[in-house]
This record gives sequence, structure tokens and C-alpha cells, in this order.
Amino acid sequence: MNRMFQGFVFGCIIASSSVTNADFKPEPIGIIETLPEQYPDHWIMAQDLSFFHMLEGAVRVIDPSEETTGDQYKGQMTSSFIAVFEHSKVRNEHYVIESFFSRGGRGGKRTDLVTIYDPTSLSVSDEIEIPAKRLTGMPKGTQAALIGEEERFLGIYNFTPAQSVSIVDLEKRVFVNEVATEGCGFVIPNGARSFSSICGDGSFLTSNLDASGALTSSTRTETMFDPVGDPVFETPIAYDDNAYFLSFSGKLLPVNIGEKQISAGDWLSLATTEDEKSWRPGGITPMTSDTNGNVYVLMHPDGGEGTHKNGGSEVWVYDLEKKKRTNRIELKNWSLVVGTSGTGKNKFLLATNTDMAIDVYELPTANYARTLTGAGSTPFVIDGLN
Amino acid sequence: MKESKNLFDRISEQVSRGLAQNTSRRGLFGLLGAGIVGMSSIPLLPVARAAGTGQPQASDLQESGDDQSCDYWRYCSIDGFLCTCCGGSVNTCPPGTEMSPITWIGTCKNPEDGKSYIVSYNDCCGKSGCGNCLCNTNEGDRPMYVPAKSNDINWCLGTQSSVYHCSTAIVVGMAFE
Amino acid sequence: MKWLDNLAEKSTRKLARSSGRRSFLAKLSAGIVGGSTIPLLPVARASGGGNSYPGVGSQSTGNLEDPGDPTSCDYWRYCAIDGFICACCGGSANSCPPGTEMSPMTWIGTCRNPADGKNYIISYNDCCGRTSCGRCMCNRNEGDVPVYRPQQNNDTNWCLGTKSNVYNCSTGVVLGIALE
Amino acid sequence: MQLRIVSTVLGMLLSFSLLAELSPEPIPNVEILPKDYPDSWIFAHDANFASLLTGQLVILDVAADTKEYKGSLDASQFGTFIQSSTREELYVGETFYSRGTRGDRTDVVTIYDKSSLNRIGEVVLPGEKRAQIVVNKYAMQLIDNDEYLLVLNFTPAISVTVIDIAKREVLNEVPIGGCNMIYPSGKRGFSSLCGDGTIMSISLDKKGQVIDRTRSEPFFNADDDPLFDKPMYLENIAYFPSFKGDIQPIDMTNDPDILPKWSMISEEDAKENWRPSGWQIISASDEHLYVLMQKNGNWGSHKSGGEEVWVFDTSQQKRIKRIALKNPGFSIEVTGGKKPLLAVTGTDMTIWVYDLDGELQRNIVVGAPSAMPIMLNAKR
Repeated sequence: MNRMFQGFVFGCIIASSSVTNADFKPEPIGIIETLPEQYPDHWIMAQDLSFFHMLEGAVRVIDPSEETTGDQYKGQMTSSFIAVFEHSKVRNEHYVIESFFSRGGRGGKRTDLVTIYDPTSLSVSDEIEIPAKRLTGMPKGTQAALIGEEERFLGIYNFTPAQSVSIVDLEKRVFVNEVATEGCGFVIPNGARSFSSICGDGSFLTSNLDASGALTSSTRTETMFDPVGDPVFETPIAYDDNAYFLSFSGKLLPVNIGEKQISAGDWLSLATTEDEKSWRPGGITPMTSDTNGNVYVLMHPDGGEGTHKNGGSEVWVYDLEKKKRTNRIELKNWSLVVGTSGTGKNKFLLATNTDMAIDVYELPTANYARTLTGAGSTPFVIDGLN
Repeated sequence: MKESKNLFDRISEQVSRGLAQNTSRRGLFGLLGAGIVGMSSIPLLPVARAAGTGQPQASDLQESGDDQSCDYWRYCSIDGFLCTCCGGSVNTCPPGTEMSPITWIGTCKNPEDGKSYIVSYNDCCGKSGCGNCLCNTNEGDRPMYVPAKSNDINWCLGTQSSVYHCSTAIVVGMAFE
Repeated sequence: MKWLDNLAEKSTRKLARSSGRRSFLAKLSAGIVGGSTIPLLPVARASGGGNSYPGVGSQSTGNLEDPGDPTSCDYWRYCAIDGFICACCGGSANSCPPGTEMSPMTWIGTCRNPADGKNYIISYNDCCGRTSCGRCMCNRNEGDVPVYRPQQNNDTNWCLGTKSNVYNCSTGVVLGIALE
Repeated sequence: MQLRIVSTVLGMLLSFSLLAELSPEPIPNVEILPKDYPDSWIFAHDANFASLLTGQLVILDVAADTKEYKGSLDASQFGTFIQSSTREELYVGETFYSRGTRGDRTDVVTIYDKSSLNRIGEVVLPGEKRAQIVVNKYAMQLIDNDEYLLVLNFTPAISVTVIDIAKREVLNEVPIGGCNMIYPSGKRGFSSLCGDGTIMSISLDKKGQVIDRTRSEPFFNADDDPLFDKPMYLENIAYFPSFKGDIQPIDMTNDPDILPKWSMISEEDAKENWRPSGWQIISASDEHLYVLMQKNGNWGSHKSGGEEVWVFDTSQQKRIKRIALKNPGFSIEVTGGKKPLLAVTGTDMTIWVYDLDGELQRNIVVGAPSAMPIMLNAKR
């Protein structure tokens, strides 16, 4: 049966061993690359949701400072069925929250997992099965979050359409609890062992956990924003002790999400003049921030009802320290997604354009540097590791 | 080898008739033919011995060109996504993948020293298709009934997962001149 | 090698940005009931004739009371759709492709029929159990609200309550006339 | 939760007026295809190289300018496909992993009902050895009036799994070392081409056991001028083109009978180095072979695709027509029936449809931008 193949193999041996005199060392086979334990902080995790082939998304590790595809591309983690990516600094682990079907595209038994990757080898170090009910859909940064200072728990938003949050104990590697959040969704952490969810009426629900991950109490606020007149996007950015939510009309709402009490601050406006009032935020991931308290918002002119996913031609920069808009960055290409990475010299603004390639701008100059082409077919989320 | 020699002559003839675009690396294939290496089962192979050192080593090989380009000399008979564009290198796999022990082998001429080398196209397996730098060169490729010479086959064999990710091009030996 | 180059070229055949909105739709409610859809890139809109999707045959309802091309993102029923149009995928404006399963829960929009000027309740049932159709991506967001109001959001995979949660395409089914 | 949703729907419906110009439409509503497909329908197999887990077959009416897309089947990880001509069934050979790209492997033949496209059965294949090769019709075939389904295995040891498809039962595994692919031959058997230029033939009994095995003398040289591994059957004769442009007919009625080969290339053509090239390069209508041809072909260009389709009369063994393609072709298929059409997968990976006079009729996009419909299956 295998005779034919052995024939080929022996042929090769003869050929190879006959050149023992030549000044040549054969290259080793079987070497797999590894990555540094701590990635340089300007590297990005670009998540290709693979919209046209949802069973084969990938989280791609990319160095946006490099010039060629090969130098940029560091590796990937396959992420199945519009997955969610999280990274724990405390544990130095990657988490891919994903779903599998025993018969692929036509379904079969569904299994939802938290797949744990080692950042150095990008190989699976463990997996935790969770209830097969996580929300699947377009990416929102708050679909899952690490809870508590020690980042012991991972909360994952479920939607069946009943709403709840699955709590996973990352230390014990088990699913521990499902917290009902009826009428509210998402997981917004606050550093303490509790998390908040956004409710359909514009209020917030905070769920407090005990050391085992069980729900001890929950509190619900008054309405903080108008979900019909001027809704806020699902995903806030965190700075200081506040979560800053962005409204469709282009205002920022600071919300102090504490363990016991939630309070909203005064609205901040991105627009500074009357002329700018027709500009609206929009995109698949329309807002990001950096470590210095700058918020970056994707903006388009002539906005109106239904334009909130259109993306934009500019990125407006708002400084949360100075409480004012400090820059309008004109993008090279119309873009749908923004992200940032890095500190100091290697600091970048990234924007996925309508060709689904990622444009790289250097910060703080906002000069266009290059376009990354190896980020996959639909890179909808760009995470820096800060 | 007689048959191969004749074949080589005929290929060279074609080259001289000006059909080829990349004459530098054309026509050498088939000199030795191509084969499969069962790395784990054939310990005598220099390939296997070298792998035992565990570290990629810079050989004395003088090379030139862009290893992220389909025109790079080692890729004379490759088919798939180049690992150099996928987090690996010309002879290593991207992190978290597994290198297939069973490989398809080509013979490519290095334009720097004019010598022909045996190149092993080990696939990296276990992650979804890389999607970058797709390259398909078919010199020496044969239909499926000559499986050892067919690049239409998924060579992620003998790995934990047969899902194909990208292809390397490892110089494992020197070919007869 | 030529075909590979062409393939790369083809993949740049990308969806255009949307433009032009119907402000009247903003005033109309879009409600849920369960819901349908998957989301996406803002899409190609008809510019001149045809459905603006290359390589996709145009269709007609053949019904004067239901005017338009069901393969076009501009078709009146699709005012709040988000996903691959089933009429391009072996289904129709109101039916799923063979072998798929129609989601029993649907996201509902209110769209104006230009033939009679009346507002209809449209149910955007998803068809599930096959990998993405990939043809005729259409995303219109009038009345869309973020996911914390799931009943008014089209970012959610509404293949819920089906044997398979794998999303294939979206329909736009007339449920009835909305009260003015 | 679902109850609440249902009541919400009812609530909304109650508030509708009865003035509807358009009647409420039924939910759910899923299309059904005819049991007997029109001759102009084809199955376009999208190999989907960048996302192999989501390969698929798309059913297209290539004669239609509207509603040309009829439906789809999934075909995961180098899937194989064949239609039954005696049952209303379609078969897809595919591979799944419990964790998508990793985990436990399961190989199956999925059985679909032709008109509902619903999955009606599944045969689990033993041994985790189903051949994963770029879409090829001869990796899975039906024999003996479609009673038996044969599935190719490759580990790289090569064998064929024999399935009683009516009973959905695996009967046997036949090793065919040194040879590859499944070309139906004889009453209940198959042949395989071998690397040494011979053809091996195997006859099976009703239980799928081997009752006879023969091997021909060498009749081609796989180094010098290989035969393509994807022939076209006309009646019982399989026509294999060679890289350099010969046609090798083999009569498969009984044990393979190697008929005299003939050349598609005239002296004139040879000066321009015309060669067959592409993926699925040969198809047929009536007594005529259609072959995708490339000008200035060379060593290694046999899968590049070509700019013309040449038509040959099999009895006269000569060319009767040249069709210049608007866009270079990669794969071709001619449909059956009274008004056959030539469907060409272009190098742009969209489908270009011509009439048999070579007039371009239409262009069809199959799916996502990355779709690769490189194998076209006419109605069987």
C-alpha cells in the first residue's frame, strides 16, 4: 500500500545523502513561531468577523508599524461564528468566546465555549463550555467583559431573546452562574466585583457578585438618556471612573458606574460651531480612545435618521481632560471602524475603510502612514492591548 | 534517471523557445522529480535529523528576492497561502499551528548560486485559511493519480487537524546537477 | 496565475456606501416581535436601472400593487432590512430558499408602499441553517436603535428558535397595513 | 419569552386595519424546487479556498435572466458532490471538526432531498480518511444504476469506501494503492488511473466485495504527457485530455478498453502552443466534446485557464468550432436538453453563460466576493 510513497522517500534520501560534501546544511523541519510574552503595546488585535463566512472568523495579531504584509502579520486565532475577543492583562491570556456547530453551516448541535489561548504560542490552552445562548450579531465591545480587579470572572451577554449574563470563573475554569438581566443587556465592568447593563428605557442595571460569582444584589437607576430621541451607542469608552457613552446626535454622556451608585454627568458636545451640527457619529465601531483621555469618533456630514452605521470621512478628537474637542482628522478613506494602539513614539489611529483594509495614521500628528492589507475580509473590531 | 534526463532536455527546449516567463527557475523541476517525506517514520532522512536540533538555523545558503512574493525561487512548485505573509517564515509555521510531517517536495534552482535544491512544502495546519499571499505555481504538478506530485491534495495529513492554514518552503537538500 | 490576480481584483468589488435616505421613514415606528436579521456594511443602492448588484438578475413582482425589484436594496419592503436579500438567494421577498428554516421570531419595520402610499408592517424573518448566501448585501437603518433595545435593532442574529442558528438570508414579509 | 413575543405580534396585528391592498403573507414560507430539475440548471461548487469550512454548492438556472439562483447546499472542507439520477437525492461528502478547525473529526456523506433540499440522511464514514482534495467529481461517484456510492480516501494511503446508498450502509473499503480517483466502469465497478501510466479496474459483487481486479499495460506517460484526471463521459466512453493536447478515449463498458488516442492540436495550432488548460476543462453535448484551450501554453500552465473553447466531433475526431470567450475561462460545463448552454467559470470566478454558437448570454455572480465556483455540475 505504502510502497509507492516509500519509493519516493528513498529517492530523496539518495539525492540528499549524495551531497554530504557540499557546503550546505539542510534547514530543520517542524519549527513553529512563537510571539513575545508581552506584545509591544502598539500591536493590534484585528478581529475579522468574516461576515461572508461566519464560521471562520479570526482574531489577527498585527504590527501596524511594519511595511510588508509578512512583517505586519504575527499570527491568528480562528474564531468561530461572529465570536467575541477579550484579553486579560492580569492573567496574560487571550479569550475567544465562540460557537461551534456539529454539522457546520447547516447547524447540528451548538456548543458555546470560552476558548483560552496562550499569547505566546497562540495555541489553545484550555476551554470552558458555557450555555449555548450568547448573543451573536455585529460586534459590540460590551458583549463580554472581565469583572473585578483580579479579573477573575468573565461576564458574557446572552440573548435568546431572554436577556442574561453568564458568569465564568477564569481561575477555576468553570461556568458558575447565569445572572438574569431582563430588559437590560451588556456587561460594563467597573473594576469592582460587579457590572452594569444598559436597559431599553435608558436606565442602567448594576449586578453585584459575591466571591463565588453568585448574584448578591442588584440596583437599577432612573432613566439617564432618551433611547428613542437620541440613543447612545452600546459601547462606551472608560476613562477615570467614568464610562463615556456616545449619542447618535454626537454628544458624550459621562456615567459614573459605581458598585453602589450610578450617576450621570453633563453632556459634552463634539461639535463646536453651528456649522458642525449636521455632522453625526457613525460606523460599525464608531468610537475609541487612547490612554491619555482622548476620544476618537468617526464622523460623517449630513447625518440623519438611519445614518448611524454609515461610518465617516473624519475622526474628531475630544480631550476628556480639557473637556473640549481638540482636532478634526480628515481620513484618507471613508471608514467604518476605528481603533487605537500604542503609547509614546509608536502610537496609532487605525481605521477600517470601505474596502475592508485598515488605514494606519500616526498619532499625534494624524499623518497617514500605510494601509494594512492582511487583516481579513471584514475586520470590524480593532483592539489595542492597552 | 534516464527518463528524467530526457524530460529535462525537453523542458529546456521549451524554455529556449521562449515560452517561459521566469526562465531562471523554470525547467529544473522533474530533474529529480518530487516526493513525499514521511518525516516521523523515516528517521534516516537528513530532514528528520536536522529537525532534531530544534532551532531554525541560518544555513550558508545565499539567497535573494522577496520571500513574500510568489516569484521567490523556493516557491517553484507551491500551492497555497505563503506562511511568510501569515506569521510564519519561509521555513517556520505561524504560532499555534502544526506543521504537517508529510510533505510535497519540489526542486528549485537558486538564482544566487545556480544550484538546484530540494524544497519541502510543509503545510501549517489547524487554523482557518490564512488568506494572504495566495500563490500557485504548477511546474511539475501532476494529476491526482500521481498523488506524490499533485498539489491539489490537502497535505495537512498526519496532523491533529486537517484544516489548512498556509505553506512553507524548506530547503532540505541539494539536488544532483 | 492570472486567475488569482483577477480573483484579488474581484474581491475589491466592494459594496458601496449608502446614500440618500427617506426621511419620512424616520417618523415611522419599527418594532420587534422577535426579529430578524444580521447586519452589515452599508450597501449598494440602485443608481439608475437594475438592482445595482453585478451578476444578479433583476426581478419583478409582476404586481402593480407591489412595485419594484425584490432583488434591489431600494425595494420598498426593505426599509429596515439588514443582511443578504433572500430573493437573490433562492427565496423571494417573502419566502426562504429551499432547505432553510424561517425564523419564527422576527424584527418588524414599517415601510411605505409607493403604489398606494400606505404604510405596511413588514416582518424581516431570517432564513437559517445554511452558510451565508453572500449575495445582495443590503443594510438600511431607518428606525434602528442600539442593541439594548433588541426589538428595534438589526445588529442581532435573529436566527433564534430555529434548529440551526446559522444565518443565510433575510426576507421582508407583509404582515398587514399599519394604522396611520 | 416566546409567549410574550407571540402576544406582541397578535397585539400589533389586531391594530391593523382591514383596508389592506396587499394581503398578509404566510409565515413561515420556504421554497420547494421541482422534483425534476430543468435541463438548464447546474450545481456550481464553490470550493471557497479562503474559508474551506464553508464551501457550498449553489443551484443556478443558467438559462435565466431572473431568479437564476435556486438554492444552496453546504459542503464543508473540500466537499464532494454528486446527484442521483434514479432517486430524488443529492449527496455531499464532507468533513467536520467539533471545534470548527480543531477537535474531533467526523466525515459524512450528507443526503439531501432534491426538491426540499432538506437533509434526509447521513452516512458516517469510518476511519477519518475521506480524501480532501480540491473539488473533483471523480472523488465520489455512483455506480450500478446509482445503487452504490463510492467515496475516495487518502491518508496518503489510497482506498475507496463502498456504500450501499439505498440502505445507507458502508459495505467495504477497497485499497487501490498506486492508483487514484474513481472512474465508473463495468457493470458494478470502477477504474483508477495509476502513476505508472496504467489503469486499474475493480469489479464488485452486490455486497461490495472485490470479485475481480485487472490492470492494463502502460498506455500513457505521467511525466511526459499526463492525462488530466477529470475526464468527460459520453455514454460509456471516458475522454481524457492530455496536457499536450491529445484525447485518450477509454471504453468503460467492461474492463477498460484503451481506444486509439487522437490529437486536438493541428500543426498550425502547435505553432501557437495551444494546450488544454484550466480546472474542469472538458464537457460534452451530443457527440461533441468541448475543451477549454490556452494559447501559448507551457510547462506548468495546465491549470491557468484558457481563452477559447474548442469543439470536437468525436466520430470524425476533428475540430468543428472555436468559441472565443469574452473573459478567460477556468472551468466549463455544457448543459443538456434541447437548448444546451455552455457555462464557463471565468478566471474572475463568476459564471459566464454562452449559447453553443458562442454568443455570450449572461454573467452570474455566485456568492460572496471570495466565492470560487470552480466545478460545475450539469443536471445528471
